[in-house]
Amino acid sequence: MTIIFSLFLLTLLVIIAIAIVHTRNLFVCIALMSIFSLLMAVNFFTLDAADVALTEAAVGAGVTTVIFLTALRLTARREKREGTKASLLSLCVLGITMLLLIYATIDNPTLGDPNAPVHVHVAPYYLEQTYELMGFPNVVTAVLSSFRGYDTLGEVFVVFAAAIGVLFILDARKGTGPEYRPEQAGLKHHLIPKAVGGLLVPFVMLFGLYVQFHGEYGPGGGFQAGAIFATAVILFSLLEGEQAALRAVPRSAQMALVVGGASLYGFVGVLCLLMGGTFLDYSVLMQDPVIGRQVGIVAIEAGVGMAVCGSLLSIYHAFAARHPMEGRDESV
Amino acid sequence: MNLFEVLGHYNYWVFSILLMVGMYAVIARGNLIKKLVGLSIFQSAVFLMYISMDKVEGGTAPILQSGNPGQLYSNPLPQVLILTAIVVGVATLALGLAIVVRIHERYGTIEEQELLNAD
Amino acid sequence: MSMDLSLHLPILQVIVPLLAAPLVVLLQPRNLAWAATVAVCLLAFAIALQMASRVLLGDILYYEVGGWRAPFGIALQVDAVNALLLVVVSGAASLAALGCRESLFAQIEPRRHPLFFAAWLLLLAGLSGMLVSADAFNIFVFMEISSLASYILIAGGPDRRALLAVFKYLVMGTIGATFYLIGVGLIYMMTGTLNLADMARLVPEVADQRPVLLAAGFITVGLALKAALFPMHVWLANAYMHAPHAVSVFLAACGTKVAVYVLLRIDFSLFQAGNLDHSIRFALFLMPLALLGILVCSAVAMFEGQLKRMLAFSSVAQIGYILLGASLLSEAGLTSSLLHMFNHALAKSALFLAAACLSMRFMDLRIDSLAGAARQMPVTSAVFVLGGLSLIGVPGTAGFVSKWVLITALLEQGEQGMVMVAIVLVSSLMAVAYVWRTLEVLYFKEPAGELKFAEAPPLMLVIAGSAALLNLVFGLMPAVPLALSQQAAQVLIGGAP
Amino acid sequence: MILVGVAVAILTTMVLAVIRAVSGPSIYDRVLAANMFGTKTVLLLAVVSFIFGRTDFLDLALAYALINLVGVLAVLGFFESRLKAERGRVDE
Repeated sequence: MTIIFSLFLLTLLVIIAIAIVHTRNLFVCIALMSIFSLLMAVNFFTLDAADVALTEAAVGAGVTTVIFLTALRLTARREKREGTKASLLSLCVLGITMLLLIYATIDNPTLGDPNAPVHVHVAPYYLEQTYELMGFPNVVTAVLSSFRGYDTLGEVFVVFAAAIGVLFILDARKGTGPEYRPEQAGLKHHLIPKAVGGLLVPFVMLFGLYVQFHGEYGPGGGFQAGAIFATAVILFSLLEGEQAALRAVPRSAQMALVVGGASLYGFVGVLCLLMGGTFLDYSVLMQDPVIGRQVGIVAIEAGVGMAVCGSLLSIYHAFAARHPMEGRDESV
Repeated sequence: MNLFEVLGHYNYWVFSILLMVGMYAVIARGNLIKKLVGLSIFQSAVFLMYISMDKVEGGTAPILQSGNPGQLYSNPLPQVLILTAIVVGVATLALGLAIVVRIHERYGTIEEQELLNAD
Repeated sequence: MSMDLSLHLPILQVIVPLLAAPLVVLLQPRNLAWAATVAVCLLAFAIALQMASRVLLGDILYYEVGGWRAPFGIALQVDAVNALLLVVVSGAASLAALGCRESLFAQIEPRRHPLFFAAWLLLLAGLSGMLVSADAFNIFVFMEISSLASYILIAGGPDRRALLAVFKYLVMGTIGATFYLIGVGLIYMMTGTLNLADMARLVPEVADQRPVLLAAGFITVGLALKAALFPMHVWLANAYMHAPHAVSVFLAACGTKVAVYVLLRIDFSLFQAGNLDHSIRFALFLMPLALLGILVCSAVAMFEGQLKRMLAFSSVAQIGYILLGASLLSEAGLTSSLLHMFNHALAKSALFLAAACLSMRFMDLRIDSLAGAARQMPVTSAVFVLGGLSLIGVPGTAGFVSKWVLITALLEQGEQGMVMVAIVLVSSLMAVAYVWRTLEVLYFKEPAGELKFAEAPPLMLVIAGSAALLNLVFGLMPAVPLALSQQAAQVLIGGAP
Repeated sequence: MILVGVAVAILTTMVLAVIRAVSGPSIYDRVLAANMFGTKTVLLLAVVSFIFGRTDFLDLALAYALINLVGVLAVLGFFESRLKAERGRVDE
């Protein structure tokens, strides 16, 4: 069953990918990218990766598409005709590489084989121990935030790096940009976006809260919740305009979220260290190690949510609030 | 090798194809945004490879069901890794786009050939 | 509630700069962000020295993050192989931040300082994280932190070409990191674990299967891209050239070496342990590229008109020396390789610091335009002389020691080794040529007009001077780094990760 | 069984949407196709979670529906700002 679904969806995926590379219109390319992301997410879902599917949808199809579009507004819409000289040669080389790769995967374990090495070593420990050690059923959340919590700390700092990088490169940290501009007025003067969209903003936020706090029991967690929260604010900004969104969540608040979220995660880790455990060993936080872990996980998930939400928002606004003529080189 | 085994490797074939399609866009296309799009297809291919590993036939998503003691679950570990990798991908993409926007502002173009001629 | 911080040194090495980064973002006033950064870098340096001293006594520092046993959680490990590099990385971060203060203030607008220095700390944390980690996927995460941070830092360069350079670096860096990720995924697929020691235990059972071979290929190529091994070095020259001078100092000293370290660690402990075929493939892949890189990039450096680009090409050639030593697969070869990482960092940071000093007085750093600078800037020029001598490998400098060890290792290889010795000697002559070309302009060429300016600011001179003197110190007393490198080579050859 | 039938029907419409999205010809067609594809994804997800017997994953479908709307609005906003920018240029 899974295999038939996959067969079908994966073939569509390849078709879309080729179409993406083929099209010259960058706008179409972005639209197709969002289809690509959705397809990828459905694939993840059929392969039992519910958490990843949620992330891919929220981040890949949602936020990435929006950021791409805002960046596209600041650059060119069409790709020029000529490719680089090497295109035919590289096509051949890559084609051969692809065949070699396919040949090399023959030894891979078959999809779904329960005796594959990945299913007999390490992973069973997580599946068997999670409930006992953490007291909640979502093993992905357990691995993410505790067994491999150090990776997740790194991930939060990757997002942090992206946020400060975009702000640094676009030099967009201060103020709300130049004076009010009509093209940033938003879509609120159109009836349908106003009626539907306006209603939705609080519900998206509510859903974000649900994903944040239900992450131990169902798919979700800080990362997805942060992305959904950011989506809600982006929705607001699309409807009401950049200025209104920046008044609601000013840049300083975004920065506070980023810094606060990353620091909260680090603080929990250091606290564990000070209380006699190793870094990020939440079990020392409380008398009962299981409750200690739960407290630690809720705290760091909150940190992840804050940092991700703040970062995505500051990245979005750095692009969206920028005027197409801002920062032009005089010589051009 | 029976049909089932061949189909069981289809995911990895698609991984190889997507990897190379993305790579092609990065190498052969002159538009910088197109290169970033290619890069993100390239990374998605890897996500697919990891997630394909996690599936157990007859298993379900690794969120334990209390009423179902004999239930098989798919492997949570690749999923955790890919959650991280997706974030890394978005972060790189955002940074890349910021650089492209600055390049457009300072050169007036984002076509590789024109950029090389500009300096 | 008693706690012993010395037990936590490996994690502190990473989290001190990592967690300081968001706090630095908040520091607005002019000097504060810089001062905090320097303080954190120096603290990291002290931690690295402390760990190196313990490793020298034979300790291996092991740490389990989150309290989870090794294959289930993420473990950190500091032994001889990475202890020396940790010193290099944190030392380079401190030297560059401290020694390029004025240059940084001239090149980066004050309002952008907090973000810039946060990225600086992230780069330090990312590189340290890659070094201490004993988990294949965790290395990827920290690799990405360090990559993103270095893109940000390079994009701070004032010239618009910095943007093009950093875009190229971003694309190639991402491909490199993704290749590494694919390789890790394939090994995970065949072994079910991500812990390096656990992988080393399980890989030999499946070593002849195609996914593992493929993994070795992906990891080697991906990390070679990151390490700027010839011919995958095209991103490096312009990135170093257009980066702010302080960033050039930092990256030139340690940026690519950490990737080389990961390559050596994974290759020797996972694939080569007990697998002769793989060792031969590894040598066959790296040796020709290393030799070609040494020759071609030294030649390019000879004809390069820009000072920083010249130094960048010389760096690619030096990566060649490092990998040539490793491709010999012998203890002596590996010793030379690890020692050269240390010594080259000393030489290159002195040279780039001298370049930063020169940039305080010269608008651009074309070599021709530096005519007669030595009269006005005697200390800076002297630093350049010392750094250059060490780069060439003149006896008495640090560069000599590692080249000597390398040549000894090559001679062990018999006739084939003689050819390689010849190549090393030729390229050293080329180094003489390109260093001399700059010295001639600095000392003997008449300036176009009358030069009326003073030396570089005192803090920069002091730091550049001490970096240069370190080349002499470790040239005359190489015992400590040599001992650590030998210990490290034994660890790698022994196959224990 | 009926669920599988529904899934097949949805997959068919997804293919149709993809054909429109890939072949165009106008941008309007493609955007509409992308939007329709998003809607189908939501439905497919809901059906698949019934087939797999994990109805607790229905909230995923909810998330997709919300996100799909944001994508469409972003596209609209993109066109509107383009339009205004072009009109502004004519006025000058």
